[in-house]
Amino acid sequence: MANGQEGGMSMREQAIVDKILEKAPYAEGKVRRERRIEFTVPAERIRDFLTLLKKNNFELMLQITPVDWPNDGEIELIYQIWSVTHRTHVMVRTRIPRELEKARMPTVKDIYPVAETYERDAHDFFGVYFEGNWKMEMPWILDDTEQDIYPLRKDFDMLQYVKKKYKILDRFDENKDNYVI
Amino acid sequence: MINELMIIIFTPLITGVIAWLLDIKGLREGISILGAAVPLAYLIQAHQTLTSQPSIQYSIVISGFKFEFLLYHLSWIFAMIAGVVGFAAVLGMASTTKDSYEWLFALMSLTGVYGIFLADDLISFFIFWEIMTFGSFMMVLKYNRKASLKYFLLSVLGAYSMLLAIGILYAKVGALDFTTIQQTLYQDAMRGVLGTNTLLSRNDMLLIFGLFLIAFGVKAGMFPLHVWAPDAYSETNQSYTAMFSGVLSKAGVYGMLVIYILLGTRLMYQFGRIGAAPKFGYVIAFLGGITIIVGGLLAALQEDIRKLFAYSSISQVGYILVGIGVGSALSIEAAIYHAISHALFKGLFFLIVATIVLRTGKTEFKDMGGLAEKMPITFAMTFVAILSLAGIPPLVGFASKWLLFEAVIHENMPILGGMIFFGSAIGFVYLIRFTYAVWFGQRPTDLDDTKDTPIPLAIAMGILALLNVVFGIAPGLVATELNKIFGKEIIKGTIWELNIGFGRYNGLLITIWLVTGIVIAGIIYFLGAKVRRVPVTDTYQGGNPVTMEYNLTIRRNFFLPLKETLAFWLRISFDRLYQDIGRWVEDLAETLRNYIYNGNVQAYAWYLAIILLILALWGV
Amino acid sequence: MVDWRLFEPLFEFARKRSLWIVSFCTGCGGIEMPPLMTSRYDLERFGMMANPAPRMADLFLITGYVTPKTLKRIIITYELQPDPKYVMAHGSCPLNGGVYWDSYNAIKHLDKYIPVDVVIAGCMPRPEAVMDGINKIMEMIENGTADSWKRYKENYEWYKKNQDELFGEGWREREARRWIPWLMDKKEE
Amino acid sequence: MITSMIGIALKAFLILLYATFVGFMFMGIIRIVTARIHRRVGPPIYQPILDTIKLLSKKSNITHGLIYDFGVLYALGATILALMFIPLGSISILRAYGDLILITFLLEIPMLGIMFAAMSSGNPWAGLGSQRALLTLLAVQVPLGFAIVALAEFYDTFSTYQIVMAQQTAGWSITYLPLLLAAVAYDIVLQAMFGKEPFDIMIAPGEISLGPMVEFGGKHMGILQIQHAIALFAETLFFSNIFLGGAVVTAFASSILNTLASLGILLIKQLAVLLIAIFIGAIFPRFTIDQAARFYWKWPTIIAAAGAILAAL
Amino acid sequence: MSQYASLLIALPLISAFFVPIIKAIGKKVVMPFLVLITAIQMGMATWVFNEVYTTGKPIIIMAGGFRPPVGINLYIGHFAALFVLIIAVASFFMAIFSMKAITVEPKDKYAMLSLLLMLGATGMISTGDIFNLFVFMEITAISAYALTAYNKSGEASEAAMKYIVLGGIGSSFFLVGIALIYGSLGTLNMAQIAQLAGQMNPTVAQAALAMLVFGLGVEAELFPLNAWAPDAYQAAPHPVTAMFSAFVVKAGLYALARILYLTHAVGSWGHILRLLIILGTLTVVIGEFSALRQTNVKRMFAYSSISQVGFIAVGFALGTQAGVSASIFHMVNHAIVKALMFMAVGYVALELGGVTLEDFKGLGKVMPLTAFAITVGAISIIGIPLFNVFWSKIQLILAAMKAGKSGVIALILGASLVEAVYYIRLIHLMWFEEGSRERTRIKENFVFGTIMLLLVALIIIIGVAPNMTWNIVQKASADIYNVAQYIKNVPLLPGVSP
Repeated sequence: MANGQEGGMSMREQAIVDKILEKAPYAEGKVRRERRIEFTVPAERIRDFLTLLKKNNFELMLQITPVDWPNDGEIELIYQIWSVTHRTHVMVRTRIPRELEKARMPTVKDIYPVAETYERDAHDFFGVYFEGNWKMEMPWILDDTEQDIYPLRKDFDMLQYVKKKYKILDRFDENKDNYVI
Repeated sequence: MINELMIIIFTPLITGVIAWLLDIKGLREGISILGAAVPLAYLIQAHQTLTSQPSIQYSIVISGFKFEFLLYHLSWIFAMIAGVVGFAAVLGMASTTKDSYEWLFALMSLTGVYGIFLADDLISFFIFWEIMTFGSFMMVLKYNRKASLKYFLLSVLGAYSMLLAIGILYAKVGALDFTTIQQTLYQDAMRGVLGTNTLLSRNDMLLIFGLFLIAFGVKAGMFPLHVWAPDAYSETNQSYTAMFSGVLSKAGVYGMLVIYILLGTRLMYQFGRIGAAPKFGYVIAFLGGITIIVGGLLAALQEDIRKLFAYSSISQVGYILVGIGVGSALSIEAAIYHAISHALFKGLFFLIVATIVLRTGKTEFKDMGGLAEKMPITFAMTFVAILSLAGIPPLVGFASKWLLFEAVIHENMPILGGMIFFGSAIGFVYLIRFTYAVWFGQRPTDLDDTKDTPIPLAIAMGILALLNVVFGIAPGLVATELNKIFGKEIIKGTIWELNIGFGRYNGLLITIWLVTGIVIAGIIYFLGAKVRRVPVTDTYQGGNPVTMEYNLTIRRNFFLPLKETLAFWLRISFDRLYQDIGRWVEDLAETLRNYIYNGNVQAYAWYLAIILLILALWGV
Repeated sequence: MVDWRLFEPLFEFARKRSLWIVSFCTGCGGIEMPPLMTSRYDLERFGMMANPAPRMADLFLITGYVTPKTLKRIIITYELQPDPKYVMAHGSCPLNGGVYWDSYNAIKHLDKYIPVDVVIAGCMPRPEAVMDGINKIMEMIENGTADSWKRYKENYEWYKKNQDELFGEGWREREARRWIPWLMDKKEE
Repeated sequence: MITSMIGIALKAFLILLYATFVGFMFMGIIRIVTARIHRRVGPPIYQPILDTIKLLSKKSNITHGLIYDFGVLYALGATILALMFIPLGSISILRAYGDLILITFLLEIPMLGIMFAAMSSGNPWAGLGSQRALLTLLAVQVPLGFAIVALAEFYDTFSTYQIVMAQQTAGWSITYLPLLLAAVAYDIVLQAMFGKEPFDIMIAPGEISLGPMVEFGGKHMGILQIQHAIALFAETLFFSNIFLGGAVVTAFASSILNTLASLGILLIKQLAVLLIAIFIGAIFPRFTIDQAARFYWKWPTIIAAAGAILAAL
Repeated sequence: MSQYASLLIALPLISAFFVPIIKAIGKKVVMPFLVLITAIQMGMATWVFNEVYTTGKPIIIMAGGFRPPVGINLYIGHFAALFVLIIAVASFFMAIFSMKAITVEPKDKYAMLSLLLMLGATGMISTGDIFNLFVFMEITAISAYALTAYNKSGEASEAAMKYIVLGGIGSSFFLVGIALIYGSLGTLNMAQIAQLAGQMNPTVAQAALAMLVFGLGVEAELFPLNAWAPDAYQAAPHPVTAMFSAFVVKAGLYALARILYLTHAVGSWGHILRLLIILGTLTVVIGEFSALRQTNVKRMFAYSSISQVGFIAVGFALGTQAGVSASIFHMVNHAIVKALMFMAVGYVALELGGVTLEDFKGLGKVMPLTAFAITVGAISIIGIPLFNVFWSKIQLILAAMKAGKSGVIALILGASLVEAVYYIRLIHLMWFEEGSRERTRIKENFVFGTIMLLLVALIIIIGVAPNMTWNIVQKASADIYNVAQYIKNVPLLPGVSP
């Protein structure tokens, strides 16, 4: 359903995608919609791909969003990058194995300096360890007690943990509709 | 027939030599303290004789020169300053000296200072000036060669320029003792007024005044020549610095007064006046004003405790120079009064620094702190000294500063008045920086076992603190002495009050009302609920818990904003200028030697030929 | 020292009419403070003034959900305040965890850890509700029932037990030392 | 002798009471006027008194050591001392010794007491606040000095009382150009001495949580409130005496009426000075410390120096 | 009785010739023999000294009984008595010092030469006849050349060669000057020259005076002519350097002053003085500056000694009585201090094997006595009040200022500032800096120690109570200054005139 107006616009994104794919054969890219592109890159090639993006004036890194796929046993890291010149938003997807000792990624701190904080965030909540980021061990948001439980993983049983931590919450087992303060 | 003046002058030197030769730990301290006490006793005893006869006189002939010594009111006051602060410093040194040669040279410099104050002719003045310089230089030599060399060179430069001035005077006037020089120059001024040509031409007077200014400016630490003071004051046995900065800088001030006594009328006739002040005086005053500002600002930016007080001592001497420069009878009396109070509180401060360095072994601000609980006596003395130096009413610092302000502003000198006001605030500023870094705040763990002052130092500090308070509450005591110099009653008023017509200050009244004020505050304080003592770490840091590992006090680089505001001015430094001159002279010497004594005979033979040529041509 | 019972009514009136708020806005209630202070609702009419230092403040406003990290700071600030001190909790989060009832990171009952005088219900009460709360606390001061600080002092062990249960023993030193290895001057390059 | 002593003590107590009360009223006025500028109702005028009573009546207080308490006491004592020197119509006690330089120094000394106490509390913000207070003092000193020099040279005397008497005959001193410049400079200096908006970097609430005051609780803060009140009264009184002509009313028969009239006139002049400070304070944002120092060393110094030089001619 | 004074000249001459015979008796005996002779010489000199100073009249000795204008006469006035004593004492000390200091083998040659050196210097000072002056100057010069080369090292021979070349030129011009004077005045006797100096025609007088000054300038180390001095001082054996700086240079200076004041009636006298002042000041300034960056301490002391000599020359060239007495006082002090310093340096070189700054580092701990001696010497040279050189410096400066030479004095004071720098560096080096290699404390020789302490005591005594020395010096300067008195004292043959 590439209509004229939308087609015209997405033609520009398609040109950007083809330009980048030329230089990065290992990646697949497609245009999601106007001003939004998506690439899937194998985990070990992520640094070269990001340097490539940086050279093609994709200036800002917006976020590193880790998504937990317990069924596939993988964590998907989405590097969201914005280019001011092209006015387009790029999502670079990579998949890494889910287990704690295997979920390791090289840091991209030197390409996009802001990545340092996002990587610490990902590490705190999802347990993805980024080598080369010296602030990895530095305590960040979570308190000491929650340091190694990586709360935002899907397999983390939040309610059970809360009951253990704040002992007084025995009323959770009641049914919710006649809940009286 | 040893005249008492000789005893006063030479006992320190003799006891110093004995102490140096004996070199027995306990005995040499006793002898040296005796050596400092005897002249003080004689001076106090001389006070009675001075009430009856105008002055005590003594003369002796050595190798063709007739040396005269005279003790009259002005020299008595300065000698008393040297006596009291010297005695306190020697007491202090009893506990801080390690080897005996320091006693020899400290007492030698004390002899030099006594000699200067009692000398009545230029040659003995110069000789004792050299003895003082050499004594104090040897005290600094052991600790740091560069600092001592800089100090020695600048003061010897001063001494030699003084010698040149003495030479010119000797050539023109023919005599050397003060009285004849004063008379001849006075007649010379009268002759000039009547229109006939004078004995000394205009540029002669300029040269003599310039040379004397350099000589006394170096010793007093005036602005362009002050670079030696911070290094010299900090690189020596700290309790000796009490004497070094308290007394020896007064020799420079006494020298400025000598300029007034000897050349005063002649310079007045030669260069005339600006407003009320004589033109040559205004030069001294202006340089003094700049010294206040430069000394004060640099003192605030220092990281080393001794350097801070060295610069502060320079800026305080700047006050005295302004007082002398303005030249009216009242301002000279105010300057001398400030000289007394400066000697007292500066001596006290350096004794305090000596205790701190002795007990903690540290001199940098960044590794000191929170000593108020550990050294209560020293802190009490510091509190008195701070109130006195910053010029807080009940103490002597304020009395002399008040007198100085009134005298200078009364001669309607707006710029000088502004500079002095700026100085009073700077005194405030760097003192609190010192107290904050050393006494208050979090104590580094290794300072927990610091003991309080040793006994001799405590006594010395006690004497000076007591004098600070007594002269503060009863300024009249000093005022009566000062009036004797000019003969007439310039500072009127009772023992508790200074009354100079356009301003009155009553020390006792202020102390009473301050005490009542504090009592009222105390009543309100004790009405409130009981007070719970809290450790240093129990403090509000945005709710974050704090432990002793945190550095809770800003000791390092306390006045960073001030450094940024003054960044432009701090680039100019006279210290680097003198260093470059020294290096340039040495390179010149090196090239000179290589060219002249280059070692081959033909060149030397050529020299002979050239000399022969000159002999023949010049028609010798 | 002196027994001031005779002047107690005057002191109570003075405490009521000059409540200094320690400006410690946790959670989403902080945004309610400006309208209270400025011209529309103007708390200054009642002599209330925002004051940064806990040493001089009396009223301690907890204006939203409280995470364990913030609770540590709240406890320390609370203990810094001099004695007749009052605590007001805004919204349902300090009451029973509110919308974050099942979140691992929000405190469920604030008054298990520090005594609370007045709680204002509402998932962020409007300024009028806060004004009503303040009137309530003024009344309590007036008739002397605002004695949360006495309760804290008397059964301090109970509060301490709850705190240590949540944070573990000696949490203050641990919290202070947690960041030291990463401080700029402490880190050996 | 004893009766005169008691007379003086009574007079002193009365002055002190009057000064504290009017001082608190001034603080109340400051808060009300600033509130009205913000189109708010503002607290009742006696609010500072209530604050002080609440602070003094605190049930538990903390201290960081002897100097922490003594500094606060010293500050209040020095302010009371300063108050006694400034001529208050015709009833001030130490009027004869009211010397320009002495009073300027006494008005700066409370800051020394407060800083001693703040520093000994060991709080980093207190240290930072005192550093800024010191630099403000340093910056303020130059224009203040020139203004005092201008005054002393214009009236050729240092005693405040003689200046007030001279102004009775020759009219207010701000009518003469040199002293007008000095008055302008001194007024800018007052802004910093009151600790009002543009130059109150030393007690910046947000940045260093009230600077030196961070560790003062309960009765210490109460004493400092009293000190601030008396200081406000004293500084405005000093300004109105030396620049706005003070008030020596001899028109009425009985002395009590005279004193009341002169106090009234003085009150009006003090209020005028206070309102200027409040209006400037309410409008300006806060300077950083080196901006404040550079500002003080540039414009007010030039104005005051011009005044001093003109006065000296 | 006064005839025995001629023994002062005769004794060293005869004993010099006896030396080979003594060597034949036993090699070990030569050095003690030298010490004995110098001891006797010292005894005689002290006897002559108090003889002259008690009676107040100079001793005149007529060689061979002939009256002065015909025969040669020795005129031992106040100045000569004083300086003969200084020469004798100095050579006695140096003889003791050379007992241990001289290691190069032909010791008897050394003894003979040092005796000749002493003889020449005594002769120059006490002669009354300018040709005789030339003869004695030649004796001193030649023995000085030989002694400089005594160490047989390459450096010593090169220094000696320089000294010979320059000394030779100088003395030859001196001879030409004497010939000119003799040609025009017909007499060689100094007193007669003084009488007749007025009648010489100005140009000849000018030329003669120029030659004389030039010739003596080399010996008296004025600025450009003293190029040989630093190398000679450094290369000569240590006791010889001490003798050089103590009295050999002084003899040259005395001769220069004596001739200057004799011919003061000459028209162009003022020019000569101005030239001498310029040369003297240049000597001081260049001497000080070149010593600043020296690493060899002995050479540093040589430069400092040259500059002090320049200062004395300026004193003489002032032309006033005060100037002359001040410079003589300075000569006495300088002789004492320099003898002490060079002896100490020599002793350090002996013990530690070298005189570079490196060896002097931490000397205070290794040889405290010598270090103390050098420190006192250095401090007194800088001009610190309680020591002897200070008094003469003050006198010289005031005399110069009285004569209106403030510019010159400013330069000289600047130079002495520079001198203070390198002496203080040396003091600091000795006492407060640690030597690189660890050295144990050396047990110092007792005899040398006593000599050094004696000289140090002398320095401090003159420093503290200079009155006695000042009176002696005043009499000595009168002897040189008022020529009329000098002429009266010499019994001239009436009627004998060219």
